[in-house]
Amino acid sequence: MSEIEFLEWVRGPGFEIATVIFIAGVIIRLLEIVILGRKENLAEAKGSEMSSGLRTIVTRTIPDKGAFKRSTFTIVAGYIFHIGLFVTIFLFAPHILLFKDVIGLSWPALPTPIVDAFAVVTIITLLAILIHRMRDNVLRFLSTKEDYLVWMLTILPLITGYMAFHRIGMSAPTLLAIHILTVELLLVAFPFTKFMHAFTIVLARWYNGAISGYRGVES
Amino acid sequence: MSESVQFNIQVGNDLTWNVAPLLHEVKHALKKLIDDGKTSIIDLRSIPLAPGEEDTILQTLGQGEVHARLDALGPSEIIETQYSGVWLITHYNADDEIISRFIEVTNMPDILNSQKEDVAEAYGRLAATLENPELQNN
Amino acid sequence: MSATLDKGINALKEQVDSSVAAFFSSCVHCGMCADACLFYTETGDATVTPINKTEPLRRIWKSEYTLLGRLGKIFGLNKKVDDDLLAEWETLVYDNCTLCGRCSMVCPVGNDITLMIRKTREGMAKAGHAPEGLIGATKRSVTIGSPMGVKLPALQAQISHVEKDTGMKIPVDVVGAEYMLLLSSMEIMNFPEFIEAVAKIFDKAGATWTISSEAFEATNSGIQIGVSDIAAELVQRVVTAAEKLKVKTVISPECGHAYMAIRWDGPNLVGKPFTFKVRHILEVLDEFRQEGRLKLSGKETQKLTYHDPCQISRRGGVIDQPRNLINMFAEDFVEMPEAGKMNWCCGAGGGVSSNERADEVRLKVFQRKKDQLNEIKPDAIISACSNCRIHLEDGLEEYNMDIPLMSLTETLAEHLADD
Amino acid sequence: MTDRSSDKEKTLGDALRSQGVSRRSFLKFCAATASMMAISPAMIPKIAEALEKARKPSVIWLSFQECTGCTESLTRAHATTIENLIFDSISLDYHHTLQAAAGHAAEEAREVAMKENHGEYLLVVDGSIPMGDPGYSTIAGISNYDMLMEAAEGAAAIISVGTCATYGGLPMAKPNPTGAVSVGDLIKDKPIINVPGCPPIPVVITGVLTHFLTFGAIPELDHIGRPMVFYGQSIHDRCYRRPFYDKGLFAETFDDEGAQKGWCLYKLGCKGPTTYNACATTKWNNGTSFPIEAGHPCIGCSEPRFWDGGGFYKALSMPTQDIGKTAVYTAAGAVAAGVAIGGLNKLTKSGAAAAHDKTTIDDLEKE
Repeated sequence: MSEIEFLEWVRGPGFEIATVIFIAGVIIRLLEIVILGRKENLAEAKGSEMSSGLRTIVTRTIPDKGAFKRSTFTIVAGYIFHIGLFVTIFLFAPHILLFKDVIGLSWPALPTPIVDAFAVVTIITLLAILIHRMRDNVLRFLSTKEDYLVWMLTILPLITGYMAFHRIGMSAPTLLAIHILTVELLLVAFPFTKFMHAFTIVLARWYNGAISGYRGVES
Repeated sequence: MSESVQFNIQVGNDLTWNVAPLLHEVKHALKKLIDDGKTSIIDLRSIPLAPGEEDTILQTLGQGEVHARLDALGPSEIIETQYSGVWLITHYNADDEIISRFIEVTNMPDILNSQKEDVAEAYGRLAATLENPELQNN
Repeated sequence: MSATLDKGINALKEQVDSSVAAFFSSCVHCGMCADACLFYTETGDATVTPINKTEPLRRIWKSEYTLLGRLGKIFGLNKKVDDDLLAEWETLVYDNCTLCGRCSMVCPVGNDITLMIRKTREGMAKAGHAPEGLIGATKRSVTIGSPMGVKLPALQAQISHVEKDTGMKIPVDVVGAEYMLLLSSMEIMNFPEFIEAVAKIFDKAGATWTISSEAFEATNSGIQIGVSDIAAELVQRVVTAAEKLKVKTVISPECGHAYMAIRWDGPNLVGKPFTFKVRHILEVLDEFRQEGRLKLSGKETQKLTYHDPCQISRRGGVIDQPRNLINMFAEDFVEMPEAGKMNWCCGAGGGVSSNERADEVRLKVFQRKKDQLNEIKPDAIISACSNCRIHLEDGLEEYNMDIPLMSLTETLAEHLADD
Repeated sequence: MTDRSSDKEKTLGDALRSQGVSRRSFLKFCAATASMMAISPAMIPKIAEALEKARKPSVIWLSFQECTGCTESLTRAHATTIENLIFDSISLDYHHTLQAAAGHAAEEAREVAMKENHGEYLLVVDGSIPMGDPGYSTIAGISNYDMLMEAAEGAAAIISVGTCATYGGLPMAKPNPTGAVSVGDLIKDKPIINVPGCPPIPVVITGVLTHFLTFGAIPELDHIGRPMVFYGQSIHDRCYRRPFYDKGLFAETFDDEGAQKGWCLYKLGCKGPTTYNACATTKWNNGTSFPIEAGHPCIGCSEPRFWDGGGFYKALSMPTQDIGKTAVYTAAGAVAAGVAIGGLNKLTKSGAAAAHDKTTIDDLEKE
């Protein structure tokens, strides 16, 4: 297979396969969670599940002061790389074209050098996060193969994307094809790994907020 | 090929940022010519230039004292820029289209010299001409 | 009959619902729950990381309720839940967790980890992996009526002491009283002043109340050990008594988990809404305050602080009421760092205090409270949970600190205006 | 193309001199050649020396499934004096589009040239070879495959001209009705120089010939057989609009402000980033311009399968297939599957509830 054929494959059948697995996986995973349902709470309510649930979806984004002090690195690094991922994935002009093509929606892009800077910062942050994960007592203990796999699948598209943009090391079609392939690997792994938190975080925060809100507790 | 040099000028802004580095290279080449007598050639076609950038280079170099024109498989234009030792050589084809353009840093571009082979051939031709009986008769 | 692994596994299967599934799906192993847990901050032992405590439940969720887990089950690739695992997890789930709920507050993806640990206990207990101390307390609760083995005659003896001391009649089994007061064994045995305080306050407030001779125990070991069936049985006793006495409101006393058990879990355990209201004593007192039925005189001049019992504040939502009440008599009130919904647990809740095996770690993690107290150096600590109170006294003694503990209700009673 | 037998023995230098080309003109030619082939100007004397001594090689040109665009491109190069020189320096013994002879005479000329120059002639091929049915394309009743294999056998080297010959090109585009293949697909034992492009830049064709003449060997090739001097860098790398790409300034349509200001054409589907060719420096129509300069995105014509790249106006970051429908069907199927799996979960749970065995205090310890 020539590099252009490789590129055509990842842009064509490869992307289609990955998208199908991603969409099907995410929908099935969400349904298998939601359909389980919860028992109706029979205790006399002190607050609203819905409003507290919705509020918590937003408020949980801001860390508690004390928690911030104790988990500073995790929170700061987490913020940086999530924002970095958001910018590089959703605000880079070529990516917006992809979304436009697939879902029909389009929005303004950030200037390329800014996205480029975000990519560098994000890559560095993710490397720091890996080192932290391997050195921190709790994280080393908690980490499973999946955690390292997910880390890898997160940083690879960034690195390959950076290389493809700057055309480092290999021919341009190969770099681009590898970049797209790494994203497809991410998409395939997404529904079956902790990547799912991108979707289930809404459910989880809602449930937490609802459980607390019902009791009149701020969460 | 009028009095002033005509360049293939297109409107545009400097985009590749290759102009300044190239002119610096010319400066270094000139220094080499002074110090070691070493000549240099820069092929302007080998450097990516945006529309208009080549023009900027040529305007910076300007026009000096020498302006020669060849007629060899189409015209060629050889000018010494306002900086002595920096020559601009433009080859055209028979249709007056530019086929190559060089900046040469030298005391005298080789192509202006009469070539040994051509001189030898010229000698033969002149000799043959002089053997022409009509000439001898005069 | 016996506890078996199968029963435990089945119980874990029963415990998974959409919230649990969403929580497990969302965990990114960020480790922030460890930093929120005093068992980790005070021991540095990574295994006590809250989310790790839920591992048995996670395995069941994964293999029974997820797409990949179902496939893994077919090919036998899933991690098993067996007696070895449960035995290993027993100390994590029971000794090293007070169900204080701090982890649920900091989890960035919003996991109610405490709920998950509570649910994990259901499986642990049914598989026979609950601590001996808790099993004993649970047995006593069911057979005797109190985890500490307090029987009705003991209560009656305390009541007659109080009646003698105060000259007031303590209402027992009064049909049609507005309030029915529950008591924790700890209050009956160690702090009978509480009964006296309630009697005085309710008298001044002009509220009718009663104690049921059939269901006076507020604590619920079934909740702590994590057996809903038993917890339901214990709740049902209260429900029956309350319905029999036709009271409007059942009052949960100064005890953390009792409030959780009767107020929030109760109706769900017995499977139907209560016909009466359930309020914490502090809620009732604050209502009295609002209605002007609570008049005090004199102030406490010493520097006071309030220890938030986890199940009442963070998990129960009773945060402002104690402060409103304290402000009625305190001149110098200081909050502990992170007071209120983020307050640090004393280290003895969630059944830890009934589990002798956890005594050492319970006192070790008290350092967290000790540090907090050292920061504000109060002259006395007010609390609204006798379990917290006992443990705070224990801990302070352990660390050679001399700070007296006060019950909020009792202190209020002391300051009642004579009018 | 005339006077074949007498020309053969002469070197290129002799031939030029006999045509009255001065040494100065020859030097100019060498300088232009060096510039064209992107060879350092310092090499000009070496080129002059080599070309002096070069002998006219015999060239056989075979055209298969093609559109004659490649030959058109080449004859454009023919118009100028300098490039004429290169063609004067070869002996084009067979090119059925260009040669005057036809029918049996033409085929005879080919066979003679093949016999006389066995092992030395250059074989130039444009067009792809149909493998589905030989009848799709024949010359004088000979299938393209047979003619190629026969001609390749005695060739010193093969130059595949145009994307059809190099990578299959348009005939091989989906669904490839003729079963078209490239020269390289069929011939593995000869050096093949791929000069792709639809059509290839004329000076690239002549440049490759010149290189062969000058150095008597094939130039350095990239991993898909293309001469590095022309195909070593992508259009994107040499594009004067590159700084706009780097800044993120794109034309969104063909007539918007960005298009007028000459911004990057990436969003309009430019394949410059993945296309390796010399257009951006060599340019077309004797150095006038190239597609991007004219405001049109690169279509990637010098790359394999460029026809099947999902559309010329589809940006590189877009999937080549329209997956909208697939996505909708997938989602619908997944909802059904999700509901089914959710139902299974419900069953598991109700099964567990049914298996619930009321726990009493006697069940708290193992026996």
